[in-house]
Amino acid sequence: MKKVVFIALALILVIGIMPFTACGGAEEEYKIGAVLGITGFNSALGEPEKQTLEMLEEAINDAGGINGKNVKIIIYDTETDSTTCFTATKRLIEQDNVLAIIGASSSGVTMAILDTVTDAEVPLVSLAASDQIIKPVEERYWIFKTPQTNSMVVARVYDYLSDQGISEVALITASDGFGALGLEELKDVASTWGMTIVADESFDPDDTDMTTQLAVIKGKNPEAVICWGTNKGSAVIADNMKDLAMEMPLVMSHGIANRDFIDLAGEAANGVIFPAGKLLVTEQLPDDDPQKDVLLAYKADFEYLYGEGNVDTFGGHAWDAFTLITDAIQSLVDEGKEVDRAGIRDKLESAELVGISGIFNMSSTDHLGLTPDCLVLVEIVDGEWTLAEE
Amino acid sequence: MATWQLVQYVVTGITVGSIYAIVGLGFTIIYSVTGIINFAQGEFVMLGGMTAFSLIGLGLPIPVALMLAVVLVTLVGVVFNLTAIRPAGRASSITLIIITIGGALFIRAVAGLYWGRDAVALPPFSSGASLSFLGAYIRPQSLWVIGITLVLMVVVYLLLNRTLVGKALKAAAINRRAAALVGIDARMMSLVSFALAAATGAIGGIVIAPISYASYDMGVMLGLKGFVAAAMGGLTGVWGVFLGGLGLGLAESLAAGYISSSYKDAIALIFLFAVLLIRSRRLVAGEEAAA
Amino acid sequence: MADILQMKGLTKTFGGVIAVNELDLEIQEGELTAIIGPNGAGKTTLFNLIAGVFPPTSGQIIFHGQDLAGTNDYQRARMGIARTFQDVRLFGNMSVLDNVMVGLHSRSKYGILSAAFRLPQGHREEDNIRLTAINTLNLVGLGRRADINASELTFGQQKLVSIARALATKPRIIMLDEPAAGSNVLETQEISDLAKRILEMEITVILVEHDMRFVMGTAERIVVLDGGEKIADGTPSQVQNDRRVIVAYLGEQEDEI
Amino acid sequence: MLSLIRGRVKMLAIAALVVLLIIIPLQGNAYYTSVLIIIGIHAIVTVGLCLLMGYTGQVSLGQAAFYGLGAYIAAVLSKTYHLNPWLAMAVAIIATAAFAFAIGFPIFRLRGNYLAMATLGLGIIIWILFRELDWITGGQPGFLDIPTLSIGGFAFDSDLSFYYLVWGFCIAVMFISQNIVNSRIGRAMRAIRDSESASQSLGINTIMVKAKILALSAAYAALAGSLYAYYVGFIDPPPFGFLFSIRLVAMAVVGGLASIWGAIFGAATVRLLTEFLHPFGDIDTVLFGLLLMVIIILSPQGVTRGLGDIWRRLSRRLSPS
Repeated sequence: MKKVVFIALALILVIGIMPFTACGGAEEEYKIGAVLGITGFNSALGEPEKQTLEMLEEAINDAGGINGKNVKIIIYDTETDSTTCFTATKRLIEQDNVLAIIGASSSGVTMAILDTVTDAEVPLVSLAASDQIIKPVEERYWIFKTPQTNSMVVARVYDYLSDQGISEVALITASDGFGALGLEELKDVASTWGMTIVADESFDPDDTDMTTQLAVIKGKNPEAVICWGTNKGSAVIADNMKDLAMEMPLVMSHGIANRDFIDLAGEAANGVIFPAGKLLVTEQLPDDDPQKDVLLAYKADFEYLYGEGNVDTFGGHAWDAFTLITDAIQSLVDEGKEVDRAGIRDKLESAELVGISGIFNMSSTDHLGLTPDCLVLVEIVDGEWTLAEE
Repeated sequence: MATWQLVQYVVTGITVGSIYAIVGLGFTIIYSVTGIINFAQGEFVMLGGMTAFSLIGLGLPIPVALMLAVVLVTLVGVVFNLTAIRPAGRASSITLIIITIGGALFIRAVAGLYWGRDAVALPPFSSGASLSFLGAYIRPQSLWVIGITLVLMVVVYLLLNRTLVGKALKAAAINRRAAALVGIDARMMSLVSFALAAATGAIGGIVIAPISYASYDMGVMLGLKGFVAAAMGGLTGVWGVFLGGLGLGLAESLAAGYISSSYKDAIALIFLFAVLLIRSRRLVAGEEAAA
Repeated sequence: MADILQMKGLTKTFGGVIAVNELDLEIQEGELTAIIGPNGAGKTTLFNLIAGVFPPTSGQIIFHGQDLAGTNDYQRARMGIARTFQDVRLFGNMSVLDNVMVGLHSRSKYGILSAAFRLPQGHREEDNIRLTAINTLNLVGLGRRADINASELTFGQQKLVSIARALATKPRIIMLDEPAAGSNVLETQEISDLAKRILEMEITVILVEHDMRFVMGTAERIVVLDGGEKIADGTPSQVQNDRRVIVAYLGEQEDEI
Repeated sequence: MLSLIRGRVKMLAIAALVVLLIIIPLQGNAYYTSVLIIIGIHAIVTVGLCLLMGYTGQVSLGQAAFYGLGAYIAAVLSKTYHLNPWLAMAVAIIATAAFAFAIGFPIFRLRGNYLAMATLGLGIIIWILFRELDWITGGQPGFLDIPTLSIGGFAFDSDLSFYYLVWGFCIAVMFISQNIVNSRIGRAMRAIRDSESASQSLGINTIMVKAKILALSAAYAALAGSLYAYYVGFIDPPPFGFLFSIRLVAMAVVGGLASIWGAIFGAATVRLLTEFLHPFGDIDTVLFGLLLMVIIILSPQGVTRGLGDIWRRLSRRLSPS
């Protein structure tokens, strides 16, 4: 009987703990929110994104902020769970009163907040790959993104393969959201390049062994294997292909564009080819590449803080998102306009930026603004990323 | 269907099955002595792999690091038993399930905070290319896995059936009060079973880390699979869990090879379901006898 | 009087062990029968067979002219076969009254929907259930302990509650498994009186008991089992002088020494 | 007489809770409102689990699957097949309950540890289906643009309106559950928990009762799942997986396994821990683990009961007699 009283009391307490927001009044700083998958399935993405944002926040404030006001980054972990991402986004919008939001790290989780930011009229710059996030653009008025889309990445892979005279490929994709979206695109556009998919296998990133799927593939005799997944599972695949003495080219996705993959797969990583932003091969770019200076600077800054060889393209997506938003604020300030959510959105839509993921030219019909040539093909040679010859 | 493929599926199935059997062995040891399903068993496996990696990183010679890792994880098992299992006394199976689930969450989250979220690899026990027979391939580490699993099974079997400690463990399992009368302390036996299960789990984690890497969250999936292996084996005998592990590994591998790799886990679980239901009468009788 | 229960060639084996062997036995309606025998004679197994906990290996049980084959324990309880357990098995986390009210489960029928929305049918039935349960509890003399937790009772009282609980199912026949075990002389006498009162309610009683004084003073008929077989059957005085019974009991004593 | 006063106190407390729930969202912060909506949704699932685990003594480690079934059935029917969302919700609840009822008969031949195993396996199998039947469910990338509920011309598309809808359902579910627990069925449930063989001997068809309660808990889960789908407008497999089943167990344990109203407290505690502690890393999971162990060892009746005990002891000491 007392129980109910206690529950009521406990609830009152709990509500009391919730700090009530101070609404109204001029904000002292420019607040930007971020929802990142720091734990859960996408932790390999969320961690460098978080590190990049924290680094940039400090840098911009050390340099005097924007218009004398500091920029404040508020980061919440989505646990790669759509429910948590949903409430975290509400919190950024309603309680923290942010001007814009960066995130989420992966497509599925981003989908869960599209309606929320649209209803609240807050600009969102997603760090996820899927095209669906920004299309159709009329409905995605408030949504932008910085990573290259799956269709660009897949196009790059098929371009490369058909240049090599390869037309029969086997697919092995992760059963998570990243792999599922890749698979969808790989199947949809295969015929455009005259590709025949001779095998279509999937793996659970937590599986201990994938030789069975690879044996199925081997039996179909493809000319190349395309693997779509992130570090752990992809490394097992590279390893297992060596075990089974499968000699055909192994092409992977941009999901392995970080140092951990090489550390895990070791020897087996050699020879793996994958499309990625230019960041991984910055030093090997020709000097006239317009992105080179930006890339060198980001790489140097990041590795100074977080260790040699740790820079990866996921952090780069966050760099682009942060810079796009702060540039938008800066130009609103420069033009003497009020800095608000709608203003930032309008500026984002006309943004031009030489970034990490590529050269952005946003427009009202393209909320990404990248062209496929922002991707290069990287081959792992002797445990190092090398710009692949095409 | 090419023969070499079938052989390859079977080889893979046996390798993976051995891994499941090692994980399942821990479930079986604890269950047969205490009647508890230890949902933290997968975390012992994870701790084995991660601790070994850290110790090697400290510069210890590899064999020393591996043994020390087993010892440390065994200690974790002992501490877990003393702090979480013993205070619960003779609680219902629901209570004990919840306690071990809580332990698993706790250990996993602390491991995530301490080691971070990246997967790490241990060096294989021996180098060299994979061996080929009948057109299929088997890598040296797989032979290590299968070999160590077999050795572990035999050792645990002998320990349980041929030594005084083993007899005491069995006696405590069969009848606590009678065992107490002849001077066997059931709480001590519970402690020993947790230590033993933690040790076998740690060995499992160390053996598989060169194949499938170690990460703070590997215990969830491995724990589930080991649990299924143990359940298929009937949760009592060493050889039951060995056969259960192999059965599960082969079922998964053959399902992935001949049916669909997307549904292989579902197929393996349906298999478990069938085993449970077919044997439900006997299982229920066993539970009642244990209760 | 008519037979309420007939067993024909009833056999139950567990693995290789024969617990009940080719047993033929008739229980007459309105009679108080005690089943005795040394440990392992098959008494509890017989109760479990009649109650339908498990099926016999072979043989038949006929209740009121109806073959019980294919029915299980809860169905037999609904047909009017009630029982208690040697180890009592009260619902320890429920009140004494609730324990007895559970006995009326199968004698009431309002369902989950009536319960969820407090429909009038449920109210009416619930009032009846409560009244009947209190009356039954009064019958065993524990009406004043209705509201306390069942696990707080003494062992003897728990036995009484378990009898009340079984009686609440409105049985035609009740099987009491060692009702006097663990009770003192006074309580044993109460249970003996209770058994006779149950008989007056036109409920047939079968009981298993080791306390010979209790059995001799209570039962009208005694059946002696040994090794799963019936070795004697008759009035208390007949059984007391039966050679095979004496041998069975003395033999057992020799084994124990 | 005493019980009459107790009843009054209880009614007053519930009334206070209801008033509180009505007032809370009026502070205007939509974030709190959205968190409370999620809490309400989770509380509905948790009550079902309490009925099953706490009152009937049957463990379920796959409850998230029923939650997911409700969400997916409602979403697919209302979006893909343009069924009225209310109707889709009703179908989702009935279909999920029917499925649970049917699966209850084979599954409840198992007990204790084996039952835990079977429900866990069942939950994962269903989860794999959410992931793999992508032409129906959208697979891993998710299922987008789920319509929302409306009555007449009024759409529940704001946080505030949805809040009242969810908590209306939640309170109704609490009352229904309380009534069931206090009924003939509730007695049978507790009897089964305490001794299954004795219950059978009294004429209770225990498997039938267990299957019915599983179906009821599945119906609650499906109701909550469909509310979730309509509220967020998007679903994907991760929130319906094994880890959420475990989290539901945590909610039930914190609130007290055998406590209907405690479910709200449990759901609130677990959700709020995540909301407020997760920004500091995985500390919330560390705490869940500790909470589960500590609560179940020290006070199996849950935190609310535990507090009640302390209160009773204190008041006994303070009173002059």
